[in-house]
Amino acid sequence: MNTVDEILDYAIDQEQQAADFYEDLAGRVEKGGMKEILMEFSAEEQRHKQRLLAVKSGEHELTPEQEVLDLKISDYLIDVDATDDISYQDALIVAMKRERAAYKLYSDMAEKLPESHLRKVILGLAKEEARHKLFFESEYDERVLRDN
Amino acid sequence: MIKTLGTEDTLENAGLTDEEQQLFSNARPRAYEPYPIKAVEDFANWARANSLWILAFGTGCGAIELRPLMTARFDANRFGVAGRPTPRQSSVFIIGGYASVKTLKRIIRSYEQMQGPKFVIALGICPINGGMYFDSYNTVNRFDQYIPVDLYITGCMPRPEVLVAGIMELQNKIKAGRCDGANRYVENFDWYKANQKKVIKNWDMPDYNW
Amino acid sequence: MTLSTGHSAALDFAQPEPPDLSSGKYVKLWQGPQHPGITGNMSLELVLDGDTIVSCKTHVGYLHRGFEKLMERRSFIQNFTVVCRIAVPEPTFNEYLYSHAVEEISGIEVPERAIWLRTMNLELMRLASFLMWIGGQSGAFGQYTVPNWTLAYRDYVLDLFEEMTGARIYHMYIVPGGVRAGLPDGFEERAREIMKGAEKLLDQIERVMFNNVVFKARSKGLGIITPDMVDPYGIVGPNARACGLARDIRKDEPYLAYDRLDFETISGNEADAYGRAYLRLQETRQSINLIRQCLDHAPTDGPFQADMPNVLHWKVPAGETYVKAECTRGEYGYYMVTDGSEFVRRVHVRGPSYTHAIAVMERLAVGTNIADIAGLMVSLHTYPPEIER
Amino acid sequence: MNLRDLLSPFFVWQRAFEKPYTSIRPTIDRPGAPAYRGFHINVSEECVGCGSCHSICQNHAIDMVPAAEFEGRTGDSGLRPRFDYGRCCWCGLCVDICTAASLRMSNEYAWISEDPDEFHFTAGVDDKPWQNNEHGYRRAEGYHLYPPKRIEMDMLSPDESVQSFEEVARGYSEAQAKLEADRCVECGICVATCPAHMDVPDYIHSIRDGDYEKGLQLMYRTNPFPATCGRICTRRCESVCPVGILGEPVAIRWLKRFIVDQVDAKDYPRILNDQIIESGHRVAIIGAGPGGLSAAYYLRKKGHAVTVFEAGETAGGMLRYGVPSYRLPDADLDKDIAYIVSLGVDIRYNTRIGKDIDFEQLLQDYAAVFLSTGLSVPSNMRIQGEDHARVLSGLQVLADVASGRDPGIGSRVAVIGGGNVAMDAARVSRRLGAEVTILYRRRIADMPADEEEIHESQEEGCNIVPQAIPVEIIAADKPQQVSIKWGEAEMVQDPTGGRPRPVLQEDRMHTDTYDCIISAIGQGSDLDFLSKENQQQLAIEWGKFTPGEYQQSALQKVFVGGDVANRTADAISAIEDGHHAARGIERLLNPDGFTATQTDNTGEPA
Repeated sequence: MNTVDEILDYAIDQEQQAADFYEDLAGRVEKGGMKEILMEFSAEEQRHKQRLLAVKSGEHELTPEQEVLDLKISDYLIDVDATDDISYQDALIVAMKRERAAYKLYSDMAEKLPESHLRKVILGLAKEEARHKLFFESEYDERVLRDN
Repeated sequence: MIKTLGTEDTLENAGLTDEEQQLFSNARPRAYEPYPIKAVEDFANWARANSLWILAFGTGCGAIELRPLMTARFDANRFGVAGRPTPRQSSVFIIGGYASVKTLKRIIRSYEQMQGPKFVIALGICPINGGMYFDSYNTVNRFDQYIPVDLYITGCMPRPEVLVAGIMELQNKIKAGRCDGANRYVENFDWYKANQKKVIKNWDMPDYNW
Repeated sequence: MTLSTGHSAALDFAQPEPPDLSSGKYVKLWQGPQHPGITGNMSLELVLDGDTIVSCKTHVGYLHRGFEKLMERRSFIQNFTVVCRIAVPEPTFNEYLYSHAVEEISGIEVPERAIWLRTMNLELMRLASFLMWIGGQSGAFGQYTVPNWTLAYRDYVLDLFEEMTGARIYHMYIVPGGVRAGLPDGFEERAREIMKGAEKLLDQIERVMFNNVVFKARSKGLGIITPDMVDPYGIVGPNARACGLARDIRKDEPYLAYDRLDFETISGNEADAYGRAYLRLQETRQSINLIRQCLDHAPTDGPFQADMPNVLHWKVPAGETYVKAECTRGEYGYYMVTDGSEFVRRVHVRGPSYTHAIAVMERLAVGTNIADIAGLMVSLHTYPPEIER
Repeated sequence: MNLRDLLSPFFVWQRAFEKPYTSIRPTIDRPGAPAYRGFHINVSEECVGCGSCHSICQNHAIDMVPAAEFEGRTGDSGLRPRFDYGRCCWCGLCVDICTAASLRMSNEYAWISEDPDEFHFTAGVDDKPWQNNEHGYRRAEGYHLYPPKRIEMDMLSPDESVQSFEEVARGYSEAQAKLEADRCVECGICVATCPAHMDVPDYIHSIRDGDYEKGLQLMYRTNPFPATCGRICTRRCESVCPVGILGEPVAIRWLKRFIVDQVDAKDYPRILNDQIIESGHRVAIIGAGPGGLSAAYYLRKKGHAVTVFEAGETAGGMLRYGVPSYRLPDADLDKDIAYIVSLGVDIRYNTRIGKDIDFEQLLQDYAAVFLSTGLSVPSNMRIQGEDHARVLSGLQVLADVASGRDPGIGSRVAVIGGGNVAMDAARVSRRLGAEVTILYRRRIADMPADEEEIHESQEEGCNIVPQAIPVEIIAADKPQQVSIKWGEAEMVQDPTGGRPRPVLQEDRMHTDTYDCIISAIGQGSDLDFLSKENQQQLAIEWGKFTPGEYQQSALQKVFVGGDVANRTADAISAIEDGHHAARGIERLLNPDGFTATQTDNTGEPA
């Protein structure tokens, strides 16, 4: 993974995998209403993928400079398993944790690289993932942590 | 010598006794026709606009603000406005607010006796839509049902300043030849009479007192 | 001062035989309602022998709006806006008396500040009303200079009202429970300045009008009210005081802050139109003095309204009361009956113009000259809208 | 005649040298005084369309007309005053009564027209030159046409209240209630805002009249839980009450309570006079909470045979288990429930659907099913160590106390959460003698609990620590204790929108030890009794049903309501859901006789 295109391809692949993961899970869950939510997650990941594809074709630019708010909600939650009878709360936790892992991956990767265009792209991807994490964390903050 | 008219043009004067019928004309009012030459008519309108003589008839509370208007502070005389004691000499009738049914009868008599061209200004809220006394048993609500009003000035009471503004507005209207209230009265004479007779129960006067 | 209680003597006034109109000796003349010499919208049915009046009959009803009935279907708060329309040149006396009657029945205590503001308001009204009256009296005798002065000066007083209450004519300032606002900034200075000018104007008027040979000639001896007429005819106010009776509700049964103001009842000894006019001129001066005292004493802070219930469904307890006050024309009274509902059961408004313009006028007019009728009528100080309500 | 008299008139010449009175340009030079009562100004954004101006206008000069741009705002009738200057007398009473102080007057006074129909305008909506005038009549400071302050309710002092489970609010006396009822301006915005659309102005009117029986009848038209709601309603009505804009809102809830307190339970049948004509239909209701019982009441009034299935031992649901008795004494809850039961509602206690009887069975046996099972499963924090034995659930603590069991909380307690359950758990703990700390992740102002609950819990000595995010539960040295690690939070504005969000500050962590930690961060639904197919069929989103018209679900016979089907999760919404579902079931069972404005047996709108 040395070129910009390679790293973008990797990221796009990751988004696709995530989308597939939610779709697969949606096929298995039985709780009422859960399927729709997972399909929504999957669609969200597809949107992320489209965004990256646009970056690759040059229609869209990554913004590594922009600060993204980190709510740090996912940092302190325990890991949960994506089982067939997953609850709403847990589904969000899974999604948050996944985005957090991706964010960690890219930012760790960028840290090891010297200043270069590639580093910028990876940093941009990290910010992108941070934004996705914020999306799910905000959702968690709004829906699950209402009374808390 | 009172001219006798064809029956289709005459008024009944049904409120009068046979004796009195002889004393009043039964001719219908006639509409004002402007001079055939426009410049002459414009000049006449200009002259009319600048000598508005007001019929001093304190019909309602509005009379209270006419006194400041006519005296030193607001001095309406400088606009060519003068108060006249009799309808025969006046060209502007100011309805000073509410009219009880009893006053309405006198208003109609006074208005019809005024020489044309004549104009009506209604002061305050009562002539517009009943105002304070909209639910009173003894006042009339919408004045335009009984007398053609050329200009309404709202307020309770309208201040003398806005009376001045109203007079200026009336002058503009006259100069533009748009003050046709009296003609409206002639054209819809039967409608006005019917409305008047609906509220005035003891109609003991000629149908048209000119 | 001895008061005559000779009811019978006064009532013995012999009504002349109804003149025989068909004899051709008399002329019947209607003065008003559309007549420049009539104070407002009313009419006098006169029978003339030459130009001397043989009989006079007053016709009213041109301004009747049915206030007492209208009030019965408006809530207690709504009524205070209606009553001021009863007497157009002096609305605040109605506001005060109505509010006072409601307060009396419902037991509301008006704060001190409101009492002083009300007193000042009423005295300003008296000043404005007298200024207009002086103009009217002078105009009725054919002198058109004085009305130009007084009506313009009255407008300055109306400017004060406008500042204080928000309106020129219908102030609607005295509300059940108190008044609607305190005094605006700088009001006191402006008011004192206008009072000073008013005093100067009254001096000039005294010279131009009261020393005027024409005015003297026409008003002296016109419409003499004798003390024994006062009680039978219910003559009140300046009309009664001018013939020597010292009757003034402000002094006899003080209301508002009048017991704390320094003034004396003025009474005259000339009971004709001139004497009455001169008495009113002095009362105008007294009024200026009272306004100054109010300006001195009125508190500048503190509440101006008592604690009120929600006026939207204000039920005043059952009761009845008669309250009165001295307006420019004399005793003005409100008789109110409530039945515990949201509406007043009955209100009767007692205005002094009623007797003055009808019974007194009909008697005094006999024997006078037709040219003096307008002057006589003004000298009795009558307001047709108040007669009819 | 003397010479002086003859000459004195000529004195007028002296005036020739004085300044003339005449105003040169009166229309321009003389604006109205600063406080002049001229044409009206209405600040439409501040106006709530309460119509008090309309009520007080003696000339009927003010009409309330719909203003499209303001329709649908909360606490706003969507109406704006329209003035008729053929009626207005400029008395300014409308300005004086205006509850929002949005109505003012300009010092503009000139309006001249030829057309008498032209003198109408909607202030603040129609464009008029004076609408930004700085001068004009405003209501003076300290001048009121209705009392702005509410009549204080007698409360137990915090010292007393913390001693016992006695009801804190003591109720109004008759004189107090009448004074408070007097403050209502009868605008009806509360009716529109109340989820159950209770006829608030009318029952307040009945207090003024002293006719409490009529008040009770009015309340039962839309709410069969008046004694309960009179105590614990979330009173959205009061939050929109226009009287509260400049003063304090009318104490609608206390007035409702006052009416119920005046009427003896044994008089209910006579007063309400519910005549039941049996219809022959059978309806099942799952859950005997406020939603279920409300539906039961209105269905029973329609003559349907109603069976309520309740998993617990008593009826009342969250009202009994979730609301402590110092807020809602059992006697008052029982007053409401007893009347509903007295109409012949059959309640089967200790019957859990899915275990004791099958849902499918209900669908077969009954003509319709109303499902309001509520939110009974406490949410987890999902943080490390949460399964520690000394971490208790708030709901469990409340239920234990309600049933007279000892929850075993110890003497130092931390409560996590900011909702009503958290506040109740904290206050109950105080009453059990514990020292209480409440940890909440946002600011106190953000707490979803009722303001008065927050206030009272503070008064009773609960220590609220705002902006505290729990991150881990750690076993303490002693087995009867537990430690919690929490961090301080900063409120940060979310750039993507929404309210400010708390962000954990990792450098400011604390660890405290308590006897127990009560977690009260919310509850979820338990819908496991439904089969997989049913779950898929019924539209469920985030654990809640999304009902259609008349609370009907995707299954024609199944109606849903209560906390499990609405977003607000309060008693009054559940009651309305039940009432609404009852209408829907009536429509289902009796489609011919149903109209939207149908009347019930008492001849009044259902």
